[in-house]
Amino acid sequence: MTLPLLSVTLATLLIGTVLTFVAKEKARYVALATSVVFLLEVAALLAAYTVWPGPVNGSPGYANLESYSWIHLSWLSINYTVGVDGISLVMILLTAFLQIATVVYSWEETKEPGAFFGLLMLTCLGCFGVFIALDVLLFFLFWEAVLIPMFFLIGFWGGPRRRYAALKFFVYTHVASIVMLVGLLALVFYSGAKSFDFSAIYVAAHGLSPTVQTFLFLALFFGFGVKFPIVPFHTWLPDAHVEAPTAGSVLLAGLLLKLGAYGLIRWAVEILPIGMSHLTPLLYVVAFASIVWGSVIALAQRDLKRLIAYSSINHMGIVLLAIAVYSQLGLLAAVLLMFAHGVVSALLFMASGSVHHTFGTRDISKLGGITPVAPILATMLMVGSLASLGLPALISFPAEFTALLATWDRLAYWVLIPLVLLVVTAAFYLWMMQRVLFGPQRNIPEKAHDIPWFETAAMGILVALVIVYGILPGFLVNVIVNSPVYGFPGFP
Amino acid sequence: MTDLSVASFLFLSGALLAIGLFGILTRRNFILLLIAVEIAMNAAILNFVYFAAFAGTSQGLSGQAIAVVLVGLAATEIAVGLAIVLALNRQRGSINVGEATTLKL
Amino acid sequence: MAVSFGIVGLLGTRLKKLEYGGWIAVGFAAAAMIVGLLVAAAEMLSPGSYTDQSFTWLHLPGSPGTFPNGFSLVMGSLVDPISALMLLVVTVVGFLVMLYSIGYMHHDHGLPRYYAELSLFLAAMTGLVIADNLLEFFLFWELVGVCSYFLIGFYYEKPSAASAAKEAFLVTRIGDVLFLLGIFLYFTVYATAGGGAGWAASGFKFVSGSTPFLAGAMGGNTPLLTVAGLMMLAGAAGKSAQFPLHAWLPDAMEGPTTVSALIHAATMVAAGVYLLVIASLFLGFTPDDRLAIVAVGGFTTFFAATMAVVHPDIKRVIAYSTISQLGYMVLGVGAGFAMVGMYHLFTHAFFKALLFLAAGSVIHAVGTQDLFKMGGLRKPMRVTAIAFAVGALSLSGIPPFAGFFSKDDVLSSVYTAAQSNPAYWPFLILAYATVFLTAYYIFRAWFLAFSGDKSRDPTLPAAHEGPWTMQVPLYVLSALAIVAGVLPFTPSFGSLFSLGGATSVPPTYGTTDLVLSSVSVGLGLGGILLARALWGNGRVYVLAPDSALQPMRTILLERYYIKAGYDWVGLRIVYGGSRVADFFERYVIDGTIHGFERLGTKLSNGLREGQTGLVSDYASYVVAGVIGLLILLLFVAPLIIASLGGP
Amino acid sequence: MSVEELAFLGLAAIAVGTAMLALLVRELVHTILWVAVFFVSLSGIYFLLEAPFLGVLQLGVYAGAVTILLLFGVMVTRKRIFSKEVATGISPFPFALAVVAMVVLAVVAASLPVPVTLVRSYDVTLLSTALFQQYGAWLVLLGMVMLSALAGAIYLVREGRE
Amino acid sequence: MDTTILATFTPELIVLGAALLVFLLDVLGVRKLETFGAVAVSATAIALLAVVADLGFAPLAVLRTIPASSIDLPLGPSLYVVTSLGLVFQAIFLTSALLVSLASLSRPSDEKGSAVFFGLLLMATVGMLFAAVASDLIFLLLAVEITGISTYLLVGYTRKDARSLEAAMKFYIVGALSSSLSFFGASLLFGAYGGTSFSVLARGTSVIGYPALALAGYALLLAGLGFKLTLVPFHAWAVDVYDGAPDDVSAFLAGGSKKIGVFAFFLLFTGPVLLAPALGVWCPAGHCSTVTLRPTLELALGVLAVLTMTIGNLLALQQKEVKRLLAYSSISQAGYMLIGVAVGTAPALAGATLQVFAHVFMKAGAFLVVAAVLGLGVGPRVEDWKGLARQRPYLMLAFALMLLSLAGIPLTIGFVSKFVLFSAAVQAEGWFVWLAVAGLLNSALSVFYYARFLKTIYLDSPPPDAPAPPRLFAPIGYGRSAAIAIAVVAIVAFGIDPQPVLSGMQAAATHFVAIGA
Repeated sequence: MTLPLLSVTLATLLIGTVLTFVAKEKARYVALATSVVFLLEVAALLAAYTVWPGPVNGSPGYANLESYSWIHLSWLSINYTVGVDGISLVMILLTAFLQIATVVYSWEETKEPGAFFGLLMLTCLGCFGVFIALDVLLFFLFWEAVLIPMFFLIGFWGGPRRRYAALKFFVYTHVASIVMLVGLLALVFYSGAKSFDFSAIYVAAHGLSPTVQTFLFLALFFGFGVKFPIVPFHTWLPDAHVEAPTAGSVLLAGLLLKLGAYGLIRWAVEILPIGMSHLTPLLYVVAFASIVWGSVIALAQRDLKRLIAYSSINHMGIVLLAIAVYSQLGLLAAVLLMFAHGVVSALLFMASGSVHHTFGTRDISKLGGITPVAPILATMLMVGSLASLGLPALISFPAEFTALLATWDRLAYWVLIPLVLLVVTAAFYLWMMQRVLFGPQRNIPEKAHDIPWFETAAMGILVALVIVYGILPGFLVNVIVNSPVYGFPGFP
Repeated sequence: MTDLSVASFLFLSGALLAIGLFGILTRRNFILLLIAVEIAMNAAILNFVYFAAFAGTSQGLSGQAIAVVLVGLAATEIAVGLAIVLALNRQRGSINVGEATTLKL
Repeated sequence: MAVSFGIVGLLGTRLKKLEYGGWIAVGFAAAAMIVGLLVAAAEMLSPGSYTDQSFTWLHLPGSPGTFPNGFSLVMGSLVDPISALMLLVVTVVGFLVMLYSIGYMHHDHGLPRYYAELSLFLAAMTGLVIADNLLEFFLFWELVGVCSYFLIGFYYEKPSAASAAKEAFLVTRIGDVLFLLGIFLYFTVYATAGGGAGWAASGFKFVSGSTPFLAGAMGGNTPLLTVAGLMMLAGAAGKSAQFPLHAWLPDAMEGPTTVSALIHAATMVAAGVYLLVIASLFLGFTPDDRLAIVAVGGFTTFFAATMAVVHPDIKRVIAYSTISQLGYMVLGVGAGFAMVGMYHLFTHAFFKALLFLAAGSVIHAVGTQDLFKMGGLRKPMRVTAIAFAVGALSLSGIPPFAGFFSKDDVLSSVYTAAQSNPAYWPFLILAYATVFLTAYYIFRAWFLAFSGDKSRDPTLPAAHEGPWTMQVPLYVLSALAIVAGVLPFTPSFGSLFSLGGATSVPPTYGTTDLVLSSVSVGLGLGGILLARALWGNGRVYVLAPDSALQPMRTILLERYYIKAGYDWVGLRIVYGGSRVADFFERYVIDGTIHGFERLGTKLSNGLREGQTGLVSDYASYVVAGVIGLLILLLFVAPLIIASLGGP
Repeated sequence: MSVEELAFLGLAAIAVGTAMLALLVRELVHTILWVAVFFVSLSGIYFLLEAPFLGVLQLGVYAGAVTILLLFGVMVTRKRIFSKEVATGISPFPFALAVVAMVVLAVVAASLPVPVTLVRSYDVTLLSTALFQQYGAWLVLLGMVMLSALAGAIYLVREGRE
Repeated sequence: MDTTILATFTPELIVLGAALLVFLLDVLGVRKLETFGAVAVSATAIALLAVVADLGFAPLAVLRTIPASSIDLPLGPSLYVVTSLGLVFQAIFLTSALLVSLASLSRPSDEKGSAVFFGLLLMATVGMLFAAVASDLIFLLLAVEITGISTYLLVGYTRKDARSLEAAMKFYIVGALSSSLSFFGASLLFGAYGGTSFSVLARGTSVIGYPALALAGYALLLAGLGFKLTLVPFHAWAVDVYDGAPDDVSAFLAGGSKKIGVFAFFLLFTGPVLLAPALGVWCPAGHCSTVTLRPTLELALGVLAVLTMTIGNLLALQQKEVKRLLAYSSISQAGYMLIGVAVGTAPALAGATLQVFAHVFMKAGAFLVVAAVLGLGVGPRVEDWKGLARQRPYLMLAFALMLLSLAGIPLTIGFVSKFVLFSAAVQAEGWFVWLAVAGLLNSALSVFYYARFLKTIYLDSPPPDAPAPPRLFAPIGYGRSAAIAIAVVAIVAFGIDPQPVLSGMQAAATHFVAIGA
């Protein structure tokens, strides 16, 4: 590995972010250029990623590994360690796509464009960092770094109750990060690793007693779970989504929720499988609760964004379920679904954002028959909804199918819960489409017209992803399963 | 000089400290507060003196030395206190601490 | 193959918003039909073979765990006699409907969308037919569902259409979900069993080489397999509108008539039966399953027919008849003769498409669907009247029309099955009763529409025949509705019905048991005669308002209140429950959070009250702290530490 | 009961009594008189403990200087020297607390049952040697305290003329 | 006196000399603030360099006055001892003094009493420096008293300002009460051990052989010194004093002088006392148990830490005035530092030291910004700061960084210090993990009000009819700008790479703990 590709990419994003902040009115060009370069770099990463290097000294090896000492004391050693495996690569790919899409979507943002695009970039930078960090402190640093730009995005560019939402978001997720941090610290010190390096912790954690593992896993689960979000710690999500500007919602739903799932897989499941096995019933209960609650509440929503937000809770519940069953198939499904949900929810939030500023409201009960006025927008919303309800040949289907199959494999008839809720999910999406897209036209403003080119382009990117990866999920699967965790000894 | 027990002195100094605290808590006149602080301080000095007498060997000397230093310190504190009293009196025409409560909550 | 045609068709129509956009779609459909015919012909030449081509869609390497041989999902095409047969039906009917649409739809707006969706619909159906594994089958199955959703909701500005589309999707979705569960159940049984390395490694394949994939493992009779079979039935019931998931189909008439024709004849509803056939051939049903299938089919047959008896809407009558006829097909499969079901599907496809297209002609001409407003259309619309009559005769099972052969076959197969299991008898009786009803209601419709001298509603426009594009399909389909019944008698075509040994077709097509055939024909003729007696020659039989039959009529018109019941459950239970949950969310969960927030505020303000500004108070906190510390260090701490086991 | 004990008890009683009186009487001038008596009684106890230097120091610094200082303070801040302390509302909390403090300290003191007897005393020479050599640093620090106090206090009480 | 002693006290002497010089110049009739300021800045800077040199910073080896061989010696009868941790604290104290005097250069140059201001500031610093080398309880308390007396007067130095005087009065009364408590406690310890030197205390052999005396003594010392450190419930003065004091003095109080309490706690409760043996048998209410000092004190420290953090944060939650908000936050920060004391291991001490170090920049910096903003005519309430970021983007960026650092957001020194501190608590295992949890939850709680403040500054817009502050766009002065800039650079630079300071503190803390043993 001659070129430190990950650091170079990180540097690209960092420089791009700074330039974006400085560029003021020209920020969007800088942001777009950075995003494109980022995507190319990710492509290079993917191209270079053929096989993971194999276990190193009993710890899972990761590709593109870079490690430099950062803080080194006798009792703790913190490094700048980055590396990727298939799971993180897929998430990075998602980051790159969503970054481009959000930048394009926000093309004509006029309120403080420099800051706006800069914060968008910063969020993506943080997410990228989370996905490549293989050191507790580095991980936590990026994790928190996502928080602040999102806080400002919601708080400054958001809807009428933005301040409340921003605070709620910040505090909720911050409390969760803190519990997570305690868990990670305890993991480091109880395992005797002393090093904050992932591999060192991974190796050392084998020596932990099951009880300790269980408690640690519990702490981590709560910490990551709030980001997921799991019922009943989910109420920050609808508020944050509803009040955030569209680009913010997109990143929130598309990337931030994935951070929780990714963190759980990387820092809890991989390291503490025994602790997890002791808590599996809890995970199941929480997952089922999220699935049921998300769907059922979504049915009662009248705000388009709220509806999508609750459906996110439902989908992330399925992700949790797939992780909880702890099998190759489940983990594959979880990651696939994370990617799928990232793309689909981004598409849906963009569409609902466009609905809002084209028709002046997001209230489903006030909208009606927008299809003839804005056929492109209607198509986008329709594709998003259909993908979200798990239609085959669209991206969610392979993920949901494998997730359900994995659940069946482990839990047998309990799979009926997510299955039944699939119907409910279909119900609220269909109901929404019927009200919003079809039927007689209601409350259509005089000057309403179809969405501008950049919104079309942004959503077009996502629709393309939805369809292409829906038809050919094999590419993603090959990358995902090419990860150390799938080769762990004894992994079912 | 052999019949006095440490407990009796402790009783005395404890009582004096308590009286000092009582004064600080319940009096409102700044000068009374100063006096209350002095009483408490004297309780500490008394402790050093008699513990020095009980301690034996060269350690005891330090106790008396401390007492000497503390007497000086207490006097200095009174002086500073009086300076504040005077400034306060000039400012407000009152040295009642109960009336100086503009900074609160 | 045909999939790609469909997709290209989709693109083509999207590109050109001109009149001839439709023609592009028709062209592709024609191409698909030709390919379908070629495939079928090829299959006839080398009967009973499997041609399987597939590529891996998604693959997990093996590991010592649940899937020692790895886990794969594949996509591929399997051409075997049944799929060839089905392909034939789908592409031919599809092409004809597409052609018909050119004339029928020419005045509608949104035509590009229409042709695109129709093409996709056909493509999805074709894909479903040639799928070589259960997952791919499911994939296209869903796609068929969503296309039907779009097409039923084609007139999306009509709230009823949008609502019907939603309903269709939702109800079939329930079936789909159960179907998915069925897949999982079968997966449990076959994951590592069967040919190759088991289903997990080879991706739900139907066949392995030249034999059915699960041939070795099939034939079990465990509760698990029974449940799995029932789930297949549930899936099929959703798509094929069998009781109790039938409610969506009559409402699906909100779509254009052409769409109805396609859905009812060749695509969507056929998919359900096709699933049952596939399942019965490749997965195997247990005896209990078969009884359940027969029960559902038999009951639905009769149940749907009763509703058709009173309905005033021409399309709804045909729609109920579809449900009823699908019941026959299901009956056939359930009786253990999968190919009999296919046979009826085959013939039904033609005469039902014919009926719909003919009805479409009528609607096109008079602009209403209310039978009681029509009348006397026989004269201005001779072709249509004849075509409708051919379809009706075929439906009624009158020889020599196609329906006679296949329906007779169904009846005799159930009869055969009943010999060994008396539990089949009630359903056989229901099936026979339905023959009578069928003939009655379809001819009631014919007489109402075509007999008499003139329209009962004078405001209707003067009727006329449609353009040639509408007539040609009628001719072709009429011909097929007549000859389709005997086609399987020809050796080459018949080979499509003889799937390598697992044929399960009674030796002759409806000709063995003369008694059974006579009864059914007799019942059919009786029905026709009753219809003529009541409605013939422009007469209208009106039920007296105080008639004892009036409540029954209401029940039938209200479809036994089943839809109302569903709506009630959906609105009151599900939606109501969700409102309650939402209330809980807002006021209990969020309320708790707000409560904490308020508590924090209260605490904060309360504590700040202590910051009185009075220095004596501050001193008193200090003293209180000292006292607390003294107590803690002198009395409490030693106790705590001692209780924790010393220092 | 020896003479020393009797003397101690008497002095202690005077000290406690005068301390309380000083804080409780209404007239500030009386307060200062009682405080002076209090200082003197403590000085007596120091003599009793054979710490004559401290006894003298106590007399000089406290009974002398500090008392004068306080009197001066009273004079400056009062228009009439003999004016009564205004009874201000005393909140029950500090009062209760003060009582509790007394009780707790009494309990603590009472729970020290071991009578340790007095061993020896020191003469002034030894003390001053120690004070200026071994513990000289304390005095240096005390000097700095006084420096600060001096500089600050002078500035604070100086009438601003500039 | 022999010169080695003088050499040992080089930094103290430099600062003391500067203070004397300032007073002398004042007496000589010099009235220019810049002169006094220059003396103060240069003296603290030079002293800082000397301390850093003594810590073994190679490039400054020439300035070294204390040989490495005489640092971190075992405890002896001497009244003072130079430890490397003490030197670190000296550096911290000097840094805060330097920042404040630098910023004070920008005070109005015709201000009265500038000599007293700088002189007392330097004297307070002298006290702090002495406290950092204490090896004797009385020495320590006297040094604290120097700082105390100086700061009481500093708070009241704007003698015409009623608020300032009121603050001084409160500060004085509670301070005098606390020092009498401290001395009473010290006297009890003296009685228990027969001496006040730390070596005597560390031996832990009681003369009277009775644990209650020592425990009571420590309880009183906790209270007396807890006052300095603004521990709850000895905190109430702090808010009023920080509020009423002149702005730069608030910065010094919060950023500098309270830290003396931290080091005093280090000395009393971690170093010497750390391994003090069992004190004897104590039978309250008939339950006899062997009393060991350290665990007993840990409990008290832990309780105080949790109380301080929680109540400090809760108090801040609804606070509407900027200075008081920062004051409350300062109280809660003291709680974090106390965690380090309670845990008492070398890593924990290092963490607490880093937290103290961080706090200088965060809190002193924040108060300096507040001083600058109030100087511009902006009101003292949080709501007066609405949308200020638009008018003063750079100043507010600095302020935001300080608040984020206080809240413990990554890439700031506040994050690193808390991270290390809590890591150390977790690393010590046992019930200290709960301290870490409490600390972390509190830092989450604190995010509430920091975030709200940031929101006000950045997201809110001022009411349209509000009059603009008179000098909104006026420059804030070079000295103040420089001080704020230093604070910001330190916050970010050490936030990104804390290794240099952290490893030094770690080594120092390790030595420190070893001395106690």
